[in-house]
Amino acid sequence: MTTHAAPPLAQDVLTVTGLGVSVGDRSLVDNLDLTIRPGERVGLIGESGSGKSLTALALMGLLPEGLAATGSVRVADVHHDIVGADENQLSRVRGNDIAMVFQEPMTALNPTMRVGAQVAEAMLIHGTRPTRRAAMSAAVDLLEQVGLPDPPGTARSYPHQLSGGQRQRVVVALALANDPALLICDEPTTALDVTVQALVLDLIVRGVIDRGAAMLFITHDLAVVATVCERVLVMYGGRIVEAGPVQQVFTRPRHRYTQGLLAASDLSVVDDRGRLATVPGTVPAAGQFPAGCVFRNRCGHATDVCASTPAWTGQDASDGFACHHPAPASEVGHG
Amino acid sequence: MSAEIPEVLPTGQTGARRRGLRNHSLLIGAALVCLVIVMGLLSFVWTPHNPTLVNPAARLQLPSAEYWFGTDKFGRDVFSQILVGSRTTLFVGIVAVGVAGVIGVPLGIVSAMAPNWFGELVMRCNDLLLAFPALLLAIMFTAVFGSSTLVAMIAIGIATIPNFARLIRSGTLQVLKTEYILAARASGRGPFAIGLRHVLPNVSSLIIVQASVSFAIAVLAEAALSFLGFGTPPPTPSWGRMLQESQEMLWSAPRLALFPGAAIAVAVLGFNLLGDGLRDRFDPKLEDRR
Amino acid sequence: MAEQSPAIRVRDLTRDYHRPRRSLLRASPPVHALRGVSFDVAPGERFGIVGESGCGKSTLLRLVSGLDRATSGSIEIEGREITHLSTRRLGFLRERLQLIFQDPMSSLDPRMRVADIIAEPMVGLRHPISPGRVEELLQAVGLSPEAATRFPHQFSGGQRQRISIARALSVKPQILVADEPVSALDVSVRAQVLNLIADLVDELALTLVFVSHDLSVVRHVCDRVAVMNEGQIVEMGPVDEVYENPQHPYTRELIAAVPTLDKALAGSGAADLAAPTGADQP
Amino acid sequence: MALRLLIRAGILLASVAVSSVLVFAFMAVIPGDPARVALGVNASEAAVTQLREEFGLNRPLLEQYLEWIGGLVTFDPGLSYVTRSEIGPLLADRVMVTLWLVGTAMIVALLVALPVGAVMAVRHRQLSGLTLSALSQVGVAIPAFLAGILLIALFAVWLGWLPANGWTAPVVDPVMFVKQLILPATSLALVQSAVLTRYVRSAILEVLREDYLRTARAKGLKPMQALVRHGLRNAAVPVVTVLGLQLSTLLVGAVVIERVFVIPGLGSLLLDSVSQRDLIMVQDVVMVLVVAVLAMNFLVDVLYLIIDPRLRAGAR
Amino acid sequence: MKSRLTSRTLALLAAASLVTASCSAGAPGEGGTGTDQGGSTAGGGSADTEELSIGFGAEPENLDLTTTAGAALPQVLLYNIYETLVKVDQDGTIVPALAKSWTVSEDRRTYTFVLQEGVTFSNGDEFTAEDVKYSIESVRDDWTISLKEPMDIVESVEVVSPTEVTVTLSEPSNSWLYRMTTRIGAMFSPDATEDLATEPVGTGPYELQKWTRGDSISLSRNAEYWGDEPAFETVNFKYFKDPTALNNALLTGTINVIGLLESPETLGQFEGNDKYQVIEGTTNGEVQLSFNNGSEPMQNEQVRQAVRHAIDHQALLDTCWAGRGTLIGSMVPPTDPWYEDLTGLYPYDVDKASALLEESGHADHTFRLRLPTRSYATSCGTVVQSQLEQAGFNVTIDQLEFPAAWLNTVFTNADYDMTIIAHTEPRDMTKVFGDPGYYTRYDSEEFRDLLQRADSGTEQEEVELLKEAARLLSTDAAADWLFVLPNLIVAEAGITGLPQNAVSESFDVTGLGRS
Repeated sequence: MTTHAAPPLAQDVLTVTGLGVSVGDRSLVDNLDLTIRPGERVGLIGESGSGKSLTALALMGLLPEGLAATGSVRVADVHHDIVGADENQLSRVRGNDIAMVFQEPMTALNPTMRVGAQVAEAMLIHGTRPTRRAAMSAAVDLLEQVGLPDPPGTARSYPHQLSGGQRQRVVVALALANDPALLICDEPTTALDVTVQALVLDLIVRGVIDRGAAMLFITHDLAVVATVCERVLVMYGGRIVEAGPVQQVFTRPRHRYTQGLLAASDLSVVDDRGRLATVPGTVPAAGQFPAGCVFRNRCGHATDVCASTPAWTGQDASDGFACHHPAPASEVGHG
Repeated sequence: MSAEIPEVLPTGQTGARRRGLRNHSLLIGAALVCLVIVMGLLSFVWTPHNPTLVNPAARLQLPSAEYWFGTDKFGRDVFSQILVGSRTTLFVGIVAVGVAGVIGVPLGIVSAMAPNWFGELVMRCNDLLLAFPALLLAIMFTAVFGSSTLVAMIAIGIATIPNFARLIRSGTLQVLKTEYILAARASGRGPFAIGLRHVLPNVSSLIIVQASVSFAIAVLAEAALSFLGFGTPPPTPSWGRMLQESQEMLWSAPRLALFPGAAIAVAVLGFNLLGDGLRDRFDPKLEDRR
Repeated sequence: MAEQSPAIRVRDLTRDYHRPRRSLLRASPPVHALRGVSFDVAPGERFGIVGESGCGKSTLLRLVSGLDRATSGSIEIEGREITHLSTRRLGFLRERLQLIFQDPMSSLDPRMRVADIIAEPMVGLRHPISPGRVEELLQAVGLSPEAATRFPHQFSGGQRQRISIARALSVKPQILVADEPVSALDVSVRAQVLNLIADLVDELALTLVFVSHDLSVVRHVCDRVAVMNEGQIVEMGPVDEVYENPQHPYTRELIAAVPTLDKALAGSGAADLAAPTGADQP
Repeated sequence: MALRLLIRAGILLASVAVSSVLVFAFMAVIPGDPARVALGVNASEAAVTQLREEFGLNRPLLEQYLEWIGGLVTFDPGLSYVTRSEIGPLLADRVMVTLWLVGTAMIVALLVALPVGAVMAVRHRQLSGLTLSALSQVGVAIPAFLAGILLIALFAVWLGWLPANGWTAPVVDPVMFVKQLILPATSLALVQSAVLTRYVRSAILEVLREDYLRTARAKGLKPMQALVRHGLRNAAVPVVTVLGLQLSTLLVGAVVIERVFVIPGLGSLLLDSVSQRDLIMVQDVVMVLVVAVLAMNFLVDVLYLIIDPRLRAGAR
Repeated sequence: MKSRLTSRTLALLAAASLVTASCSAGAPGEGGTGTDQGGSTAGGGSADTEELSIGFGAEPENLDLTTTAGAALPQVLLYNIYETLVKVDQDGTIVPALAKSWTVSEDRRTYTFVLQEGVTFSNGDEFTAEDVKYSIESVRDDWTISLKEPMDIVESVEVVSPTEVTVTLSEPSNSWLYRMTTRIGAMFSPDATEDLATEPVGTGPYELQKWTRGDSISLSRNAEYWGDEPAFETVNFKYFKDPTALNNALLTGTINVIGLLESPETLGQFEGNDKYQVIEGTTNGEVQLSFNNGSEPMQNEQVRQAVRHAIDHQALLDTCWAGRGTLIGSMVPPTDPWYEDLTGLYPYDVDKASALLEESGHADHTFRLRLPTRSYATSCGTVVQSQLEQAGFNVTIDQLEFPAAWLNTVFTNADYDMTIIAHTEPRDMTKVFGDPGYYTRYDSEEFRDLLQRADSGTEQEEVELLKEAARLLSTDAAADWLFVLPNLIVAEAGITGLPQNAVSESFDVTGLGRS
């Protein structure tokens, strides 16, 4: 599966085919397909334990020890598969072709190194700036671009001297330093206050658009995805259960999970007793999802047939769903 | 909430399996420690020979069916001495760890729960005590109170207090930051009940780990003291003194150093491994990561 | 209702913290976590407090629940002044007011069985514990009685929050204070817990103080809301009024910054959320 | 940062002062009359009285204490009760000897522990890492003096490569100095490095789990590069703490090792002085050891400030 | 109070360190002939007679003979740096040294010494009769150690001429001239008494070169020495607290000679090895199981006898000193003229011991065996305890740190029942049991009378009376004498002039050479 995957189409920034992540014999991410075209902003949405962060790490070749990836991950202008590549190959891709913004700004930066040096380092590693001096001045420019006050001063600061929002800006600057073709954001604003979140989201989106880069945006927040992305993939239990344009998925969800999620997250709609719509049960721990349809133990529509894995319905991986009992196409899941 | 939903999550098997892998040290450590304890208990009811009986006719025998580990220059049975010596070792560890724990643990908890200035003061005293290394303190104590295992071990225990106090204090501070402490206070629990019901159980893993490691250190310290002539006085069998006595025979009867040396190493290794294994087992940081 | 003394009455409350010195010459200026906060919560009311991290809402909550000391000002609970009471004399407060915490992982003592956790306020306040009480409480929050003998780590986040709620209700308080009770929960579980809180508040006719950074949650749960910023209440009023027609610039900024599906589907992008905001505060 | 340093220095001074009182008080309760012991038991009563007079042993304790501490502070500790010679130069000699021994052992231990600990951490699931880990556990379990005895038996007596014991000052005969230093320093370092290795391992394991290391790799650093550039400095904090704590272990180890290898260092001076009841010498040696440990703690604190910028702000 | 309990106490210190003197004064051929070459085996030696290193157990605390007791001090200083008027040879005969000759008056109270000529101190001063007068008088007047007591009977010292001096005693004494061979007979220069503790000045063949405290004392040849030049240019006395370290030092060539081997079990390492020679002789060091005769239960003679019967001396010697050494039955080593084998007085008899103990009524007593922290004491104590317990004694061992704690508890305060200590001072019976205030608390009018008569009687009488005294001591079971320490010297093959028996306090290096 990994070796004879088709070479990526010229216009695709990222082509993921049959990606799986497993620990031992337990599968955490299963048979994931995903294509991102240049300049496209794609959201990957899922609750805790759905495998979305693992997917991001697998795309970067950064899976923790003990976890293994299968399938194929091809990146434009990289002549090897990310899956199975060695560290030398991967280190040339990371930070250069693909960059990543992590969730926790408080811990993502080295506490003992000045932030300017950390940003400059990203450029020096890949030789995109000729000298340390050039890299440092480029770093200051980048800090300015992400809207940090007094960029030269900030460059000399240590992470602990910055607020959470400021640190996340540094992380964004760091990720954008080498104008990557693809930016992966893993819950970049979850730890931030709403007002700060708004700024950072704006910053990321602008940065991506300015560079003509594509983006994979991972979050559990439906509204955030809807705000920054054009296309969305819904992940549950390690699988993509539904994919499509944001408008379509969020207004006419087909998968019962997507439907439930949308309903439960809408706090403006209550029944006659003033109660919110709920998805029953709890999200199982990673790797503890039922076989067959991963959602069937919480699904009101589940039948015996759901014990078998539902096939993908739709024209391609970027538009469709996998459900034995999909909501009717006309049913409006929202509003 | 609907009944068909399993309320209890099976504990993450990942964690369990990984712990299993890592916990070779726990298993081996526990086995070695048990060995030492069993030897000590056994020696109360049975030893092949009287361990302190001097028998010139049987001096320096090689290991045989009668003398499993041979005899020393006094004709005493080495195996019996090793058996009884484990009692000394356990006694040493229990006294030292007991002194350190009984004083250090409450001190750590109180210093964390008390007003800041008090905690700081306790910690400064702690640092001060830390400046008196265990062996130094033991030598000074034996100089004052005469040499006996008990005195030396109390000294070592006192020198170990800071280790406990410091660790337990930081553990307690961690616990105090949690919301269940707030919840307990909101439930009307007083500081004493919080210390006893919430803090103590939650730092118990730290205590056990520290106790295990300190035990090993105490055993080593007793050996060093005996070597210098400040430790367990004869005729009580002690591995440290056996080692010291065997030194002049190292050339002619190296086995006399081998057995007590190995016994010390086994005991220290056992307690260290046990401590390490327990730490891995208890450390939530190791469990939650995937 | 007018004659009744308010469930909670806070007047001109301030709380300063001292930071460690950074300089030999000057003492570090105190941090004003609360500066002159006043409000009333009527019996049976659902009162929301909204604000971003560091706005003082947690401090306020701790003061109101008698877990911290005010620098100045007064707090009355059901007409009784608690500001200067010693910890030992706060028993009545504990009887009347109980808490639900934010972090379902850290709010339950991992070394205690669920039954003991739930019974703890009864033990702490020396209530007689009738045999079926714990099971009754478990049932009330939608957990099966078998849960009593288990340990917290055997439950998921949502279930832990249920345990937390059961604990708070065990001494039959009149006032329930919830500190971000759903912010750490998965979206699909959040609605369950919110429904549970709403049901219990109705059923038991509780006064609810609900603290959150999530405006939509507060809007759903509460009747009245106070918006806090930098240790002060900048705006207070019925939820719909505040949300539909915010008066204070900060409130406006806050509401504008919240992404919602509706706005997004209507074509609002990240730039629109950020538009009214200046630089983020350090 | 300056404030923090000042506070720490203040604490250091206060600790030294308090410990000097403790040491003095402790010595005051040790049985055995120093004058009598100094003269040998069969000395006449008159001679003992005279010596007590001479040493000022019959003056009030406070006065004795002040004179003692005054002597120490001015680096003029006076005469020993027993040897009747100047303590100052002797102490200086002995400190140098122990410093060489402990310093060499510490450096060797570090040189071994840092790479080995790192390998153990990086390969903590592989056979090589586990083997090293097991070896280090065994190393920790062997008393330093036993290691010394075995090393002597092997390298000195059996193979005859190195002298079994003794000490030569480096200025007198550098070659002999090195030869004689090897075995004792190795015995100390063996056990030390085993202990340190374990701490290095866990510090690096800890760091390997940190988010910023992942960030570094996401930037394009190879795992080893990331560890070296971003991990080591952060791993240094716990390792430095342990180094500070281990110094006292090392000093104590030196006491025993000096005995095994017949090295005239502080440790043997301490043991001799204790058994001779050369109280003023014991007091001085103990103070030197205690001050060394306290100073090391202070240094560790300063090192923290250098290593970890977060601490410089003065926040705790 | 105990200013009287002076004298041999020193012996104790000696014992303690277990460093007895060894080499003799008049080693036969006498110094001179620093014979040449001879391949030095181990790495220690460069050019053969340039340097010699001798290993010992205990180091002197300082170098002041006048105020410091201990065996380590005369070991290095006496005969090597300081000389005496007369010396004692291997047979125990007194022979000339700084005194060419001497005469004793009819009433045995006046000694006239004729001094060697052309003798100088190492500071350049000439050695004259004035120095003799000064030295003897200063012992009497200024010395603080208890060993000076025998000098108390000196009535006057008169300078007859620069090379002739007479000493008058207040009463005849057989032991005085003998004592003049010990450290109290050392000759000092009155001009060089400033820094006795660190800079000794004597007339001897060597002078102090360097003292590395805690390690070694180096002596270098005195170029101006009046007598025959010793063979070795430099002699190092190196000190090793630990017997095993001492052995290792010889094995690895750090030293050339072990002055006194304290771990007889290790002799096997050297015996039968061509590289080494082992000399086994005897010393003055009696390893004694001392009883506290002054208080119950050891005041009870039956208890003391029980102890003596309970101990199997041969077995004890075999186990704790590898069978090396000599069994004695009283406080006299075989090298003294009044030695007599008294080992038969209390034969090993457990039943009798038990019976005696039972009779004494002290069977339930717990006996405190308080041992100094010396290896021989610990070792013998282990055996003694085991043997006593088999005879029905309850014995607990306390280890008291040596010297300080043991001296304080046992020696000064006599707070003990039994202890084990080696008395290494020559002819020390007189002191150890002749003074009721001494730690043994032995108080016998009859014994003291015998000693008194022996000292003032003729030589023949002295021998007879001291034999009688020794027998009385043993019969009274004033103590139990475990054995006499052997003089065990191990040296590289080819080292010559090593003494067979240790009869003086000095380890005289002047006679040593290399073949």
